[in-house]
Amino acid sequence: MWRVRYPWLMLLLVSAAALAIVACGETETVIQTVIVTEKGDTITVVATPTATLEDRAMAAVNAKKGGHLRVSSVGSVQSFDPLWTTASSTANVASLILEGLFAYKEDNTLGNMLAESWDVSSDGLKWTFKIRSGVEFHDGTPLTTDEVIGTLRRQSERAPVFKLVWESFGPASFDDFIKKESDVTFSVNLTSQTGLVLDALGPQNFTPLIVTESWYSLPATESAPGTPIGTGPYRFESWTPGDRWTAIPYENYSSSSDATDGEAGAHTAFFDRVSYIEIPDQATRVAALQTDAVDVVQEFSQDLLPRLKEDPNVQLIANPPNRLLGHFNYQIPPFNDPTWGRQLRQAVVMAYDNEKALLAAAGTPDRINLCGSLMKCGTAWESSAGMEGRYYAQRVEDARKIVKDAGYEGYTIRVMDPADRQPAHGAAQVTREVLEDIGFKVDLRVMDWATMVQDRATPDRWEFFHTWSGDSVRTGPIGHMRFGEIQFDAWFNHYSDTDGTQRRIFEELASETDQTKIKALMDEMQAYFYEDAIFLQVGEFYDNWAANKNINGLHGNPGGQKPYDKFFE
Amino acid sequence: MAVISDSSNEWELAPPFSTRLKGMFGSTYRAAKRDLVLAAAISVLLVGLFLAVFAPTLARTDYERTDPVNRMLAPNSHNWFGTDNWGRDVFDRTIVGTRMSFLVGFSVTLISTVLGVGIALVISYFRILDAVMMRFVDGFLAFPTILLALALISLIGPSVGNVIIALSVTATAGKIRLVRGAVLSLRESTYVEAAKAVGVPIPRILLLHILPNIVGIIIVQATFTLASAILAEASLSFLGAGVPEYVPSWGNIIATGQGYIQVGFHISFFPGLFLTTTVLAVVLIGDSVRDHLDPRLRGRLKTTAAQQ
Amino acid sequence: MTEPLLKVENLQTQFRTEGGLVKAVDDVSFEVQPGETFALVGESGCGKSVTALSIMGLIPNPPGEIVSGKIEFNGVDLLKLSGREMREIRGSKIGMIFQEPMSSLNPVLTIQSQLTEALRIHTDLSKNATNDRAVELVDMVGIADAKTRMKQYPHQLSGGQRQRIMIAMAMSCTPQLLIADEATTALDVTIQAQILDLMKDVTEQSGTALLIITHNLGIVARYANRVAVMYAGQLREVGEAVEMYTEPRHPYTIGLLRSVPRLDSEKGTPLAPIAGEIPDLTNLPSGCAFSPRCGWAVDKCFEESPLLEETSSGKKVACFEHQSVALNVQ
Amino acid sequence: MWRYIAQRILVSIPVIIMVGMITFTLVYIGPGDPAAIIAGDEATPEILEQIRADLGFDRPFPVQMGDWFWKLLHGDLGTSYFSRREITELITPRLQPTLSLGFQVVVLSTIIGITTGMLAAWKAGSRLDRNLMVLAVLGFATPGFWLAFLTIWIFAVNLGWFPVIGYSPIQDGLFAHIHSLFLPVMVNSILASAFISRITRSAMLEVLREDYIRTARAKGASELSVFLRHAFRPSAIPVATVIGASIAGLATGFVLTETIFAIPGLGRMLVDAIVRRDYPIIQALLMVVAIVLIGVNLIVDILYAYIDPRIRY
Repeated sequence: MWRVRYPWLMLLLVSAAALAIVACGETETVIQTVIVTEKGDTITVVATPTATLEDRAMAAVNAKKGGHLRVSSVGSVQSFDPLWTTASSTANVASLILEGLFAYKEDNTLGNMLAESWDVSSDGLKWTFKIRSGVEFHDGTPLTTDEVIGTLRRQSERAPVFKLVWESFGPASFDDFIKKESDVTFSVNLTSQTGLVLDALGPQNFTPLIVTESWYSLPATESAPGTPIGTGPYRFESWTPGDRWTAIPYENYSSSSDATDGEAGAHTAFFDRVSYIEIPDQATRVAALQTDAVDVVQEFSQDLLPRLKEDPNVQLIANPPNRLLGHFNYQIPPFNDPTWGRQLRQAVVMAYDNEKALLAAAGTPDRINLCGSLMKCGTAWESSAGMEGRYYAQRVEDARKIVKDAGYEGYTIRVMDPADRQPAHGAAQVTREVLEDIGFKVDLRVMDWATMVQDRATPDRWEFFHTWSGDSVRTGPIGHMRFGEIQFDAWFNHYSDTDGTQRRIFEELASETDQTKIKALMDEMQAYFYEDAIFLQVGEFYDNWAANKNINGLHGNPGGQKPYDKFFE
Repeated sequence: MAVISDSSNEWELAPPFSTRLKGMFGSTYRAAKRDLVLAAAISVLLVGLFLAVFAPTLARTDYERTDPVNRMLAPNSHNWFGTDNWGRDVFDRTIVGTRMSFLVGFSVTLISTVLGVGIALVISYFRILDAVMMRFVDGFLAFPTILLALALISLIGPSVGNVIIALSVTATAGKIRLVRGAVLSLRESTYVEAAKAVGVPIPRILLLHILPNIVGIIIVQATFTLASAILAEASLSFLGAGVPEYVPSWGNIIATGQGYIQVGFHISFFPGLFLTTTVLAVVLIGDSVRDHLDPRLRGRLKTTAAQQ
Repeated sequence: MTEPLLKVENLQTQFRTEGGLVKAVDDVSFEVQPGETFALVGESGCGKSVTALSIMGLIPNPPGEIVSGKIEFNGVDLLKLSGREMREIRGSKIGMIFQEPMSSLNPVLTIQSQLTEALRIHTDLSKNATNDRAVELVDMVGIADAKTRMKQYPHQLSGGQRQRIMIAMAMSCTPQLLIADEATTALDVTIQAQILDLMKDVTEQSGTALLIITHNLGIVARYANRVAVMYAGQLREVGEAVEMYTEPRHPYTIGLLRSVPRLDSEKGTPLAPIAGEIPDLTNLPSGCAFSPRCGWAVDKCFEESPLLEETSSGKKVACFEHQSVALNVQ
Repeated sequence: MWRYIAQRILVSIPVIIMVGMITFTLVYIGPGDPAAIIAGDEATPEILEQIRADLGFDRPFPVQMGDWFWKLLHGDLGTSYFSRREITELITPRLQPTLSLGFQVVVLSTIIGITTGMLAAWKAGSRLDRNLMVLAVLGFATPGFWLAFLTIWIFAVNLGWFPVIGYSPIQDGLFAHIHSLFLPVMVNSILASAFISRITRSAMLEVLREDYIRTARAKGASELSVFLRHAFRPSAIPVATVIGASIAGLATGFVLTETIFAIPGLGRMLVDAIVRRDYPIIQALLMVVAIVLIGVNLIVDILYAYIDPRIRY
């Protein structure tokens, strides 16, 4: 793990960690991070909700309760413990059953969930939080600060923002850091000031979602057995491994008195029952929607869009663009080669057929965008720095020469190919061709997504893989960049900033307030990104979800649809 | 008593292997001339063999490379079977896929036959070895072929060679059990006793007297193995446990099309048709070889005719 | 002589095989009188079993077919009966015993169920009555402990016992004619006699005519009233059983007789098997089918087939040379 | 009879042990460090060592195998690498779909197979016989997964008569249950019955050539009685054998059809486990399937005795 030297660098690290979540996102995690940096630059890319807050509130008042919502989930449920894994199939649990202290509001600021209010001491070192009283877990246990503190203790090693705040601004002992004040109040005690306290307790990777003793007493590295018990609007009902799991409204749910706002505030469980159904085959998923076997389908072959558009019973939800990426393994040859590593990575980038890969990933030309900028295309930060001759250059011959000169001709590259996730699967096919064209041998290792997530953590199992990230809502230039995975050995590819350029630019960015200079630094960062060929930027693609037309309240959101507050019309 | 000239041929030594083999092919050939279905089946197999050898040179497109611009085309004058989800020509992939089916099918058949017959012949003369080996055989045969093959491949990794190995394991076990049974019953037969009595060495008895007499069973069984190995290879590829997806194999192509059943029926349909036709041809040939070669059956037909 | 019980006239039964058309029974005629024992003799493959099956209407079609002729039973032509009418006769009016006692009983059915089957089909007896009758029958054929046998299966009985059961089965409805097709061939010599005696006894008791089909002239001599000798699908000689021994008129009959060891022959007299083999029925020699093996054959024999003619003594012979044969044998 | 059954059971025991040894050895020598898989993302060498010691992976092979057998005897199939749950707990909810599918297919394919096989034998050589046998050969040669594909395309995608996917448990109503399984049941039944039909026909024809059939006819038994009373039971032995064998075939068929029709049964569980290299589940399922099939063979053996008194005594 990383070492923290400078306080301001922490902000970068926070964003990096947060981005690690989002970047490995691929909807694996549903958490959106908003970091209000000191500079306060905010560029917010918000998925447009289909209706205003008021509209939705009105609709909710008129909503009919009931019905069985069936969601086709992506991937198989491995564990119900979102404190242990970030898999999207598990994250669904969080959205229904478990609740945290804070959640995001529509404006991407934090709103109260289980926390009711807080005070900061005048020196800014003691933060006292009051939790909502009258909340009970689904097993009848009343919520007290014991559960909150227990959960925070379990997550203290894994939740990155929390860990960062504790390590850099808090005392050495957890018990000195988090103190129980009463059954409904607890305090966070700092040794120096930071504005990140709420973020530390809020949504992040391995969000502290408050659980009962049977779960929080487990080590963080151990998946909790059994079924989840939380404080959310729905409670767990049943699970058929490999098939589905089901939740039903919790009769004693104590809703926040705050107005519903984004994921924060009051929630209502309108559906009588919510099921997450595993359908591994994408054609079957769509057929299931059309034959009314499920109500919501995520991730399906976009070839079926025309068919779905004709279907009067289906609504399509357009997602904000996804960014398709490819990652090199920096721990084993050839891409970690001290002399040739950078050139070999460059070779892959310069030879790559980005258009073909995007098409293979997304289907048709109208759904792709050849965007080589690290900053979101179409924003003020978009840049073409360093792209010349590198992005979508298709310089196969030049690349082949590099591979040959490096002595890696015929070297086998293991490309992980998650066949159940179309974007990565499609890109992997094209990658095989490109890698073979430039002189490598390719071992296309077909697996399912769950296995790939497992394997990428084991450095000796792969040389290359693709992911994509749904662009979620982030603020600030750093938050806007996709540098989570390249930061200081923090992510699965274990990129290391060999000559310190990365670090230098980050340091400068963290202290710079001038927009023009920031832009220049960003360009420099991107130029360096292409120079070092840190990862393969393939481009942007769009996809859709499809749902039963009579579900009210769905809107484009790569983080996942929360089944509360939505209802059948 | 009156003389019953019902000569028992048990005392006759078996005719030479080559004569029997010639007889078999001869009678199959004659049968094919009479039997349109058999002739058609043999032609299908020959066309398949031709494609297996030459299809990669006949293919007009680069069937392993994606071409996303031309994705999901319906069958047309250029792409006779249409294109798949990554724009690869389904016709080319299908004819090249023949290679995988035939390679695996014939390899498994050959390996399991040679190994199975060899092991069975050897163990039938070593009681302890036999006891040990047969427990293994029983053990392997307790698993359904494809399940065991799937498990094996998940352990040793998917590749053509591993598919062949995985499928050969159970096929060989089956062969050993079959051939051993036949050898043991033949060993008791009078002509083998006679050969033993005159001091013919055991390997010679096995090769000259026993082997030629089980050749019929072996050949019939081999056609069955061929058919099931082709099916098994397709099933494994379909489940993703065969060759990588970009290498054409009928099972692979069908699996690809499965994901596009609403809009790409053509992708799975044609390779499935090829697969079914091939297996059908092999089964028909096997049936007809059995009818023409199985001495037991032939004997029975004769005796019933004679009785009547 | 009274009206014959069974009158076979010009029966022709053929089989279509891959090798060609087989005339298994070719223009055969004979009569069986009520209560008499009639033997049909010949080597295997001569068509005697086919004759029996033709009478029973059990020729498998295809490949077999009765091409022409008449089989009159009690004056009714069996060949003109429907399947149902024929079934009513089988097992009730005509019983049949087969060669292989080992395989002629159904291995998976109890003795009782097999024994009572004919009774159930052909009579209106109650279940108990048929069961009692079955016990009686088993007693009659001389198997001890009849009651326990009822629940047993064929494999628990010896070959002789099984053949007794077969007789009991065939006799269960007291048929007018019992056909015994090589009924003792597969049995031990000692048991053969017992079974034959039994058949003779039970048929005599009920006045049933017995048609014995055998290749064994010894049986014929002892049990039959009249004999017909068959060769290659045709009758060669028909006559009283005793005459057949004392005055054989066909070279084939003589050959058969000479190849049988006889207790009354002098010691040291060699057996004289018939030279040659049974001809291929699909490819019969022209002329008399026996001519290639016949010591008496003259040129005519190789060109024309002789017909069955009545001789002066009242027996029938199919041989151009029967008179010279007769002289020679005397 | 009991002696015979006891003897058959005794004979199966070494086979089960053999099966266990094969299964265990396969996974033991297979690649992948189970400790590394269990440790997951944050494995340090110390943690790995700890896990190995905790789970006993550092003990010698025979000890580990003995331990595995011992646990197996106590109904402990181990723990999934993937979900970290007891495999017995994972298997239980998967049983109903597979067993129901299996039951329906066995019943249906037996009825179809025996009926058509007997019809073909009854009318041997006729046009009906030839047509039935052509169908049977076709059924034998058609890959199940392709047939499944065709039936989905026709009956689910185009006609919409049956659901494309989904499994409706029996608790939700018997009709919905049967309706949801209709296509997979049909596909598997057609394939299995082709095999049964072929064998029934040839076994019947074989038996019809037997002498005792002639005896039955000589007694005046009607053709129907000859067929049903005299010929069927003796020919039931090869038919029982082939039904037993087709159940082994179903194990394979279910792996494919459960995957295609998204039925949450044991077959799909196996495919998922294989994709995820979840060796304990593969191991457990192989073992379960082999034991079930050995059990099926045992039942077939006992059926033999019921069918044929010669075996009984």
